[in-house]
Amino acid sequence: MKRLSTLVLGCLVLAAGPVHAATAALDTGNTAWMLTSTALVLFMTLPGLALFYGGLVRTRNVLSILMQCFAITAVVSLMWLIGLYSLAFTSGGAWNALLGGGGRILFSGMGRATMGPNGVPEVLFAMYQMTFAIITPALIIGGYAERVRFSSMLVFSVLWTALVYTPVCHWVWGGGFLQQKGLLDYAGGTVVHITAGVASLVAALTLGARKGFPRQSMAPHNMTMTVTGAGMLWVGWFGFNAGSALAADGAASMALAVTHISAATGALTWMFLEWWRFGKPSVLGIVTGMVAGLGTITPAAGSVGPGGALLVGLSAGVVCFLMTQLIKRVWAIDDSLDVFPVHGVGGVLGTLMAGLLCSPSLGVFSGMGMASQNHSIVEQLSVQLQGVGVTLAYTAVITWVVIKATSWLTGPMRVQGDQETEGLDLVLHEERGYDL
Amino acid sequence: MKRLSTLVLGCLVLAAGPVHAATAALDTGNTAWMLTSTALVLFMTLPGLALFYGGLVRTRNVLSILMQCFAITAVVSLMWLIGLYSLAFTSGGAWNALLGGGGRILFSGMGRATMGPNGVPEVLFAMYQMTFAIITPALIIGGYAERVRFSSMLVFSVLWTALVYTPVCHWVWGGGFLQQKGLLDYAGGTVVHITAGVASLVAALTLGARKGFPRQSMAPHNMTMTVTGAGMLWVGWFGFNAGSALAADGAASMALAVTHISAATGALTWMFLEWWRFGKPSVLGIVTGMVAGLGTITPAAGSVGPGGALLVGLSAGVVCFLMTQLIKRVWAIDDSLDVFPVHGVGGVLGTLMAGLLCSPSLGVFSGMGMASQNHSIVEQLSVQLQGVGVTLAYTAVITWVVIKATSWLTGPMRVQGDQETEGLDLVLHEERGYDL
Amino acid sequence: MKRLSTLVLGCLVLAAGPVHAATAALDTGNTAWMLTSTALVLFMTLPGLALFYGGLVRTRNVLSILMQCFAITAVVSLMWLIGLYSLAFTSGGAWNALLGGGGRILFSGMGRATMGPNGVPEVLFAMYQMTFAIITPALIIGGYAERVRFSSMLVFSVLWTALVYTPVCHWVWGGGFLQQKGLLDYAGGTVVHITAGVASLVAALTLGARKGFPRQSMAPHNMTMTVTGAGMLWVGWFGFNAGSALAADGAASMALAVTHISAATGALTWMFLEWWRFGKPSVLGIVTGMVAGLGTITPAAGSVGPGGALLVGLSAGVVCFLMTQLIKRVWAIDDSLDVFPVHGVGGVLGTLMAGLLCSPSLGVFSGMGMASQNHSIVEQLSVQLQGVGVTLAYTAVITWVVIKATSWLTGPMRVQGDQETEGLDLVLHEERGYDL
Amino acid sequence: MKMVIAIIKPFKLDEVREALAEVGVTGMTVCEVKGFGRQKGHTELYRGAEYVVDFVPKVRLEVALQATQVDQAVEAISRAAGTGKIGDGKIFVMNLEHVVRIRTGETDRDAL
Amino acid sequence: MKMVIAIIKPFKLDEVREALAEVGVTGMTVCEVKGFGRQKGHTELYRGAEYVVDFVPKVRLEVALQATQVDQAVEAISRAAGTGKIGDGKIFVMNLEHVVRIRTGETDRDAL
Amino acid sequence: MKMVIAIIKPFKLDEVREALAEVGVTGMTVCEVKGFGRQKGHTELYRGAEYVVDFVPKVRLEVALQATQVDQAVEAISRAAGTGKIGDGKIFVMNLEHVVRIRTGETDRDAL
Ligand SMILES: Nc1ncnc2c1ncn2[C@@H]1O[C@H](COP(=O)(O)OP(=O)(O)O)[C@@H](O)[C@H]1O
Ligand SMILES: Nc1ncnc2c1ncn2[C@@H]1O[C@H](COP(=O)(O)OP(=O)(O)O)[C@@H](O)[C@H]1O
Ligand SMILES: Nc1ncnc2c1ncn2[C@@H]1O[C@H](COP(=O)(O)OP(=O)(O)O)[C@@H](O)[C@H]1O
Repeated sequence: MKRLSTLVLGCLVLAAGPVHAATAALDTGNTAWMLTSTALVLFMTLPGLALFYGGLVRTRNVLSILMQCFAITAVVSLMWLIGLYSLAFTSGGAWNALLGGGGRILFSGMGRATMGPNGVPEVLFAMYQMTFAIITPALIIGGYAERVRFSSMLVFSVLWTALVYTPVCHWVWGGGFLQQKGLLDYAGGTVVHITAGVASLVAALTLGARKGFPRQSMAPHNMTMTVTGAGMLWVGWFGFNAGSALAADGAASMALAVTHISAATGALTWMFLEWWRFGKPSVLGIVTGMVAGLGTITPAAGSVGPGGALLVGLSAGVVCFLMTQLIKRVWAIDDSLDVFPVHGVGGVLGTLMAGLLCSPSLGVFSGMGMASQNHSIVEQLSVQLQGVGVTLAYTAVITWVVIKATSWLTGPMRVQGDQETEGLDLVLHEERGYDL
Repeated sequence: MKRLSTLVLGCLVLAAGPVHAATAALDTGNTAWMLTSTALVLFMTLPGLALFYGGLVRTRNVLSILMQCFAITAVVSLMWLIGLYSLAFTSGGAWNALLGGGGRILFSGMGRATMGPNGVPEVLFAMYQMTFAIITPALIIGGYAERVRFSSMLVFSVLWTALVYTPVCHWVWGGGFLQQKGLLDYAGGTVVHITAGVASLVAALTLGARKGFPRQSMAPHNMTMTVTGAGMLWVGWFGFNAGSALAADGAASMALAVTHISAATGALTWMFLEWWRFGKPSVLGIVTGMVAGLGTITPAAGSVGPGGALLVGLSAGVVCFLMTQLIKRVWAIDDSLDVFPVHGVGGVLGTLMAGLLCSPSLGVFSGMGMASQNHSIVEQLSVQLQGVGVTLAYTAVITWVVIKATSWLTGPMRVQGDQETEGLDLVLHEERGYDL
Repeated sequence: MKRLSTLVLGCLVLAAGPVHAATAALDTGNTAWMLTSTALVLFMTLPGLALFYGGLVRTRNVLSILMQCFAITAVVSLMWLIGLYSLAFTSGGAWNALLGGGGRILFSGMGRATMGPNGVPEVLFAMYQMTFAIITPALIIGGYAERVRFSSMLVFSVLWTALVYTPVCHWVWGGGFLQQKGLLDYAGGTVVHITAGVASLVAALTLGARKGFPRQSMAPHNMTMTVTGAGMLWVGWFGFNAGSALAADGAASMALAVTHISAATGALTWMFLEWWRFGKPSVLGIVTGMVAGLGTITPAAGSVGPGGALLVGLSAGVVCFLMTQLIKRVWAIDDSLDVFPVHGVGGVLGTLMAGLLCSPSLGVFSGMGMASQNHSIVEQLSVQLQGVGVTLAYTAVITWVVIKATSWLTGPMRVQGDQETEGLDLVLHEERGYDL
Repeated sequence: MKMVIAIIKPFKLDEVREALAEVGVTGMTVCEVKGFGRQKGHTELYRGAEYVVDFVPKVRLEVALQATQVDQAVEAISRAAGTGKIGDGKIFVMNLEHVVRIRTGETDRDAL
Repeated sequence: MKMVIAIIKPFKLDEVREALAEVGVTGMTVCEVKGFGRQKGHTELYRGAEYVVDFVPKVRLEVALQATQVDQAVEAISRAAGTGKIGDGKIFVMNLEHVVRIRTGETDRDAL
Repeated sequence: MKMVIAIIKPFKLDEVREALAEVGVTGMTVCEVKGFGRQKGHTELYRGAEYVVDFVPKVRLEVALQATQVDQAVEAISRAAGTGKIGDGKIFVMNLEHVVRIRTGETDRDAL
């Protein structure tokens, strides 16, 4: 519900909603915050996520992760410019429930003076959204880390962003059918986290586990790098969630507050669970809990209050902790960097909790109210469930198709056994991470 | 004197002062800058300070430092939400000179529309202040680094933040007796740096020196990490000091300028001193001088002009350099990462210099004027001295009590001898920093 | 053309141009963005560029690079305060075409209330410009890396910033003759990139190649550090280019968009060239292409549209790639970190393309229009050519003179052979980067 | 007793360890080294320039064992470490006069 | 002359060095290695999953000395490095035929 | 056959390698080590405090060769590694009983 605007051929039309009206006059304050938020969300991917993921793999694959993050950033940026922004955020006319139109191909018709929502130039709105389109396929890297061929990864990311991210984004934020139903997804529980989490799981299942998994320990080669990335993610997430207000106002401020609270609660929850269960609290545990808290609050950041954020963070810590164990240990699926249990499950959880904790009548856990179309919590929850269900199913199917298509286009997505043992850095990029 | 507002049950009342009046209307520009500043100050702790400190310890303890920074961030955030913000920044009624009240427990009564100072939503003001409450106990880590038990550290930080940070914060910024006297402490010379520095010294004395100190070299294991953190501190400090204007205006701009000038001067001063004294300028020296310059300008950032900032930076470099040597070499106190000589001494120095260099009649070294209640420099200086003295004494006593209480609750704060030799990372967290 | 203001003794006078008028009233939104941009550009140097360069050298010299970046930041900051800002940005009276005056020595006459352009306090404008003056000599480090004496480096940087950077800055942005002619250089194609690139080349030629060059491989010792720095540069560059609008408006937003597009295109271009030419795409390649794209768009960021940015990024990738090979392999010049082929050549290319792609009549590649004084593209291009030519020639000559002067003042700029083999970190700073 | 030193390709370490375990050798000490020999390192790219890296990362195994185990052990290492490609490495056998297990003070045979 | 090679726990290095100095040995060369033996590494946590790490960080000392010093040196190392717990390490003694000090060209006894 | 072990200053590695190549030795294995000896490490500054670092980074070369090559090799190493300053390092010669080239199974002389 945050982004109410469907952009029709360069002129902005409100699809629904009371919070942010499109205004013609520039608001320098809102624009300043959106410029900053765009920088912050890019910072989440480069170097944030790159370091977070890079530290978790083994030395011989660290550069492959960094390379994948950089290449995805570059290629998705161009695709967004060329057509995806237009497909996501303009009106698709008769097909608008499913996909946007071609009015903004190559950002055409957007000048310096073209205004988007809240007195923010539309080109800035488009760039801000670009950073979301970048980080989503970058998150998926975690599922196939340490064994994917670079060329296949590139083709996969291109297809996936076009065929999964862009339509879902339109459905939820660009005026599509989920937005019309009143789905509450402030900053991307469905659009970003569920899609990335599910895609990662499908990729992990299709490509198969890393050689030696799960017998052999594949410990992070550089936890200091991972923690550095984690800190950057926390900070950058303020741009992600508070930036989703598309304004520098009370909504942004509250989103920042609940984001931070959920991150802190998720971190502590995971830490204490690990401490209690395994006897020692680990750094990897606390930062994973933090990311779980952040991912889970994302769809709810505009709906819940500080009290609700405590509950969101707590649930994130508990549920994602259990799911990680279930998937890695019980089911022995090598979703290598735990994208599904953390982001996918967090996204589902957060989207559902948003529908519950938005209710303004929960005392200290009260939230900001339902989407205007939905009058009761039950109605809102059912919309949330639909949003989750549709996104899960669509992503699972299309991701599988995209993987098949990629294999057909580029040959097997996975490197050969020897190459995997030798490490992607040397084999694919002829470089080594460190020469200390 | 920067934050003039005492918040009484959700409605804002001016305690004193002309600069920032609380306004009902949202100012998106000020809000944009406060959103950014909040991100910047969080960035100072995570990953800034974590890296700065982490690089300085030996390899086997690097993760323990990062873990401590993360855990403090998470736990203090929740405490701030639950009650500390309320105790620090609302009116305590009859006890207001000493402590705030309970009106904002769990951020109750703060909605998106509740305004704080300068057209900035109050919830954002509360979050911005939270980042200060986070970094202060995180600074103390430096005093007991490489030998503290994690559980004790956690209990200590919780108690200390509640019993030392929160009251001092109320005294100086929340309408307490030091603010009423007109103490000039723009961004935390007393509240942050003196409290952290003194606590660190007390902790170092109580816990005792690291095994092998001072005979054995305990060189930084990764200076590149320390320098990375130092760079982040410098940048983040703009949010710390210029953000303390609580607005995007000339005061913020001037605070940014003097902050930068003092950092640069402190860095050069330390570098040249070391060069002259030991024959070679070191990277550790230049970044330590920079931090000294930043810590020292902090209380004075709203009071001095660019000329005054040169003097502040110069004194910071000279005095903190000498104090470091005095404490480490002469007195052989193992305040391991030099928190007292850099932050504590810098905080004292800066608070006093703020009282001097605020004078508008010093020619090129003129400042922004005394707090309105004080008419002469002598009066202002005496207020500054009282502020310093009270903070020093209170912190020293209560920190000692908190350490005793912690030992009583958790057992000895210090790990056993073997564990210290083996390193906290493996012993306490079952992880290793690097596996390159 | 971005900065139209010449500041005469504290009161702001427009030199030319329609875009930004100096206004008396504070604009908090613009100020918020300029505060942020100042932080972002400082972040580019510390730790951004420091890490980017630091990772590229051999282990034994990593600290020397970090030290140089820190020391340059500190010393240039003080020089800017003391006199260089005044010389660059105030009116020089009769000599104004060549150099500014002394009205702002020690930032005199600038209070919190003194306004600069667009409702931004002048002191903030001065600080923002300071960050540009810092990064320019820091870029030059790449030319003489791994062999320069620290003391000589310091003297060189001081002289060079005063004698090269400051005048060129005045010519282009401070009301000097190139600005009067209508040179389009939005954020520093001539002022920053050409000057740094040429100086680096001259330094590389004068000091001679590193021992063992080009026979011996001098591979980056820590590519993860370089990639981290590269990500920070990308993010920080938003402050560099979008900040150069000196406002949070449509111009800033568009500058951000074209900056990002050019970076992405440059990165992909270099990656595919390398892939096609050498069989494997490397991480070093993709980040170098990104920096080339960023450097090249810099002068054009206010002149070209999204379509134009694609062309700029593409040319940057191709031309800088070829030039790197030409200089390193064919001419065997040890411009160690490729400052000239990337920044120098990129600056020339971008300044010329700005003159072409500013044309509003190129269809999808249309730009923002010529500088007002120039009526045709041919005229504009001739101005751009003059700007490039003058900057190239002036920088080459004066840099050579500065190097000679430095050698005369400090003794040879280069360390002795043994010292070079042992590494600058131990020899000059008595420290080692890592002790893992 | 003998000291067997083997220089092998790093990614063969696990297989060699298992092969040695099969012939009854469970203790060993391993060190990361750089090898110079006929095998040249990979070609490194540096912004479009190519360099041949003349060292190759290798792993050095040090295994103390009884003289009677040597042939088996050498055989096991050879089998597990071999790829048939240049750079597979070398095995060196030296005489070992005396061994002490620090924990117990046991010596020679008992210490292995 | 003999070459004494000791594999010890890393945090015992300082004590061993001092113990050796007391019996008159001041030169040595030290290398970080990974040990495989009876002692298993710690259990690593990875997001709630546990793994046993099968190598243990050790330090390898190489000390050249005269044959007459061997017993004392072995004794000193044993004493200083011992904790009585599994994984304390091993000492190997090998024959050393010839030594040269590069700086002076001195050989054998004089070179030590 | 003999095993020649040399401890040298790190920045002399390239020169030593070339000197050995000249006398016909092309294979070797190299390891980064810490040396303790007469040469003390540099003085480290730590925020104004000074510490003497008591280890010095060295490089350890391991070269297997035929007995007849030993003198030449020792000579070559000495020449190339010498600076005449303290800490130039040492050369140790030990007996080598047996060598196997893993790739081919060749042994002894042929394996070198
Ligand atoms: N004479 C030698 N002394 C010590 N180590 C050697 C010697 N020759 C080769 N090595 C080691 O064995 C490794 C493999 O040798 P190389 O000549 O590359 O291939 P191959 O094992 O197939 O003959 C080298 O990298 C080096 O570590
Ligand atoms: N046969 C062997 N050859 C070489 N090194 C060995 C051998 N056995 C043990 N080691 C080394 O000694 C270390 C300690 O051995 P371990 O069996 O764990 O305990 P302990 O020393 O108490 O017997 C090992 O980690 C390994 O480095
Ligand atoms: N007895 C020894 N056993 C093993 N290595 C030694 C011994 N003595 C010296 N070394 C090695 O040789 C290096 C150089 O020795 P040192 O005494 O510093 O100078 P020099 O080689 O000039 O005598 C030492 O750093 C150490 O690595």
